[in-house]
Amino acid sequence: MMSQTCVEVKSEWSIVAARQAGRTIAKDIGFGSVDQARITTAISELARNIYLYAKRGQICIEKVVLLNKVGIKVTALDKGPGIKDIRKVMEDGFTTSGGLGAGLPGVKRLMDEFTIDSTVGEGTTIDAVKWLR
Amino acid sequence: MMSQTCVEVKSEWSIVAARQAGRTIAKDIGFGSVDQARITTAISELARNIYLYAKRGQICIEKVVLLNKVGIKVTALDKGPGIKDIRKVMEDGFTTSGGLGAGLPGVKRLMDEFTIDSTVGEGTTIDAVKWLR
Amino acid sequence: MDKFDIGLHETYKSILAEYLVTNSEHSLYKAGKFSRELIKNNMSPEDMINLHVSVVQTLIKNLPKEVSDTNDLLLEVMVGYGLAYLEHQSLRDRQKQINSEFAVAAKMQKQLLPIEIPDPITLDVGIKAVAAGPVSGDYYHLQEDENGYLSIAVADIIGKGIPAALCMSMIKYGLDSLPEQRLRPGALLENLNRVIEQNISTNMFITMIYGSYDLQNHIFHYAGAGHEPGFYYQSGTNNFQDLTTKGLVLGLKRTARFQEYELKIEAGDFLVLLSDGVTECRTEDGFITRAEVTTIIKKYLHLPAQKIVDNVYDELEKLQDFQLQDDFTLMIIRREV
Amino acid sequence: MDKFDIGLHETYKSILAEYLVTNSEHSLYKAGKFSRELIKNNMSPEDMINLHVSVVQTLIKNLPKEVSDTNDLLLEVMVGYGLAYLEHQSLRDRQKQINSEFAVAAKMQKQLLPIEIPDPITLDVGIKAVAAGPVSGDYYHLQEDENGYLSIAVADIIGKGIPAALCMSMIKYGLDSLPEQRLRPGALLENLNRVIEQNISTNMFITMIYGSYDLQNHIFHYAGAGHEPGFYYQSGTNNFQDLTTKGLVLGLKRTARFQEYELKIEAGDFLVLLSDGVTECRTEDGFITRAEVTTIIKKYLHLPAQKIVDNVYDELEKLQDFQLQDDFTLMIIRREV
Ligand SMILES: [Mn+2]
Ligand SMILES: [Mn+2]
Ligand SMILES: [Mn+2]
Ligand SMILES: [Mn+2]
Repeated sequence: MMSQTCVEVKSEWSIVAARQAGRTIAKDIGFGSVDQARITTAISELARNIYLYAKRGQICIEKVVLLNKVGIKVTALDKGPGIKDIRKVMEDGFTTSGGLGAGLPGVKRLMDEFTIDSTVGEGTTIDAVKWLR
Repeated sequence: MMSQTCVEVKSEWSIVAARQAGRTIAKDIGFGSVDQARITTAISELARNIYLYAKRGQICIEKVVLLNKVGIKVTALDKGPGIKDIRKVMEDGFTTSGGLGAGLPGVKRLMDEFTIDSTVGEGTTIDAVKWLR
Repeated sequence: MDKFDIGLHETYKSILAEYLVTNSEHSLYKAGKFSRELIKNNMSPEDMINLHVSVVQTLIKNLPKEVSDTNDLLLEVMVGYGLAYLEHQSLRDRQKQINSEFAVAAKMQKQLLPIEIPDPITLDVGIKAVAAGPVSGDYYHLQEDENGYLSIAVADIIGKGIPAALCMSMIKYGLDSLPEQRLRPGALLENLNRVIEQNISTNMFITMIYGSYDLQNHIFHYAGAGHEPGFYYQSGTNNFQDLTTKGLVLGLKRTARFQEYELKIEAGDFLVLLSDGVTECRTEDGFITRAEVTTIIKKYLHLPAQKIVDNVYDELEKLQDFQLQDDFTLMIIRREV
Repeated sequence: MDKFDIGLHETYKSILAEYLVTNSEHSLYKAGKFSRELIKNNMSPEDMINLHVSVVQTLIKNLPKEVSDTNDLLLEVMVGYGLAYLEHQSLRDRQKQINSEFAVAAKMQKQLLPIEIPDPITLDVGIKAVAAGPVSGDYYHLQEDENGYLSIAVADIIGKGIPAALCMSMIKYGLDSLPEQRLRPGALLENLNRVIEQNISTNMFITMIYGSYDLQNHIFHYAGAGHEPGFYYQSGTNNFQDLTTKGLVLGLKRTARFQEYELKIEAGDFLVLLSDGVTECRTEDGFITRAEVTTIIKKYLHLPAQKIVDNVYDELEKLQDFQLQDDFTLMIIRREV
């Protein structure tokens, strides 16, 4: 029931695979089409970040149940260069204003919960959850 | 050819009449559907301003030709209370942030040219032009 | 189908149904009002698209499957706009926060300026100071002392905004901490220059005119630091004369020297001190010239000093289409008798 | 039909045509990338809707007239979103402008702080100061004089942002203009309080701890004005003791008095001075307590003072999810021998 689906990210093609996995699970959980599109966009950004900055990593997607709510959790893992100044990366408009796309602040906005753990030289782990309303 | 169509603004109904007149002339001049919608929205805002703040006034619409370009000119006239601090009214977001709608900064954005002349106690005249591209 | 407010769904459905029958401007007007309502409720554009799609599905029977497919793709595109829209809302909140900070800062700046304009019996003083942005980078000073001197200054920090505001408080504390040098305005600027040179970064400069008006003998002692020259108006000839000064801007060179001048003011004559925001205001047809400023002043010669500066401001504000390009400071000191 | 970039039209048409055939995630991915492209090119949402409508018309033969009608109405609604989008762009420009002003202001603030940390032979000094926002409302001071005293201060302006930054320069100029009162920190705070009370508005207050460390005898003379108490760490007992002080916040009452204290520092012991941004940092589970701060410090006792404060900051930053709620200033002064 609570099994995780993981997709190796190592090419642009695998971004699509991660999106597909996310959309399928989101639909199963019962998210509507707008939220499906939002979750997929968030996954796209996370996978793209891995592909661009860490070269390879993993996107894992699972259904989460907490008390009386149910949601989807997306985890992005990589052993890339890590993020030096997390405060700066998470600043509003830091990424979008450069036209680079939604970036991490965008993912945070698209989802309900967002945590990031990063060590320079060791890699980055990002967890993002969206609850079904 | 260069005749002006004027609509008395004195009720909510006359806002619709002003919009209709603007849309017809905009279409005649050759504006596409998006620009028609933008011009109509600008007229709507101007007429609404008159209706709300000056109670009555006039919206005039005409085709303008200048050298090798053609456009539409919207004039909003009233003998209302006038605007005390024009700098403040034209500030970005001064009106939209209150949720009151596009207001005058919105009209300025929707059109290409915008001039305002207002005397406290005497009334306000606004000219807005959009050129056909 | 996503859930959204049933009221919105019903409203949009009735507008759309009406429009399908009437194709009228009246329905489009309702659509415009509806749009305003949505934005007021912070409804994001992709939710709006979804609302539209769902209403279209209930209104049009046998909608071709292809049309629904195109809507799915449109939704995907609109999520990007939704993000921009969310960013817009948080920028707006941030902007509101900064605006309220600026409001407090502007109040603090006001406290650096004279609380009331001195009104010596023999003089008529008018001052108009308006910031181009939320905080000012112009500073002025007007203070009558117990020895019968009125000290007068206008300063302009090169640059605007927050850094200029930070600088401005330094000028005030700098002036406060310096001993009075009524008859030696050049020496005063030398000392102030040293304070500034020590405390601010190499790329912040200040222009200033500083003078001391001898209320007994009507002699104006002054010196300038790269500042926009003032004017001296002689009622006898009905002419303006430039108050040119020699001296570098403050903060540039620690050992700068400032030439001192003195000027006898006759009854009916007046001094005009200003910042370059008055003379360099940009209009559609280029820049205003100094001659244009004096021409405007001449139109109002018969009025009290405060009325003159107010009127000059009003005219120049309008010429600039109500968008000041630089902080504006204009001061008139007229000898009445 | 409105004109728009033919390239965009063709790109969108090919994505949509592909999607109609494949219904694939791959096409939706392309749509997402296309959306990013549009936003990069500042294409407004109503133009995007128009593009969609026009492509749908070329792709689907015999599109029902009703569907086109609904699109007209959608366009009307989207113009409202277009306005929000344009406002977003100008807010973003304004924000960029303000950010660059803040960057200059932050640099100016740095110049108010000690250029280098004093390093007396018998002491090991560490300082970590981080602003929560673009400019800081915390101030610190560290200065060794020729008489063998190290003067030390940490101040916190109540409030943040631009007004606090303006205040901060006043503390600096205030301290600069006061005569040194090495053994009378209370008197120094009294004088500073008067300067502040005169110059700032009634609703700006400053908390401060000021002390003078006698490098010869290792005695710390200090006084506080409503400031977060520091700590004294005794290596003998491995315990922290609060440096509580009596005294009102600065700027509240012109005649405020400040109690003076002295403390003998033994070899291996150290002083911790801080602002409430260190102890009042908010985490998911409530506020950090003072005991938690000393617990973290204890983990790093074996390290040099600078390493301790750096590590404490890193831990607390993480606990707060990288979002500082208040300016952070933490200083450790350890007697080595
Ligand atoms: Mn300036
Ligand atoms: Mn200027
Ligand atoms: Mn503070
Ligand atoms: Mn604080």
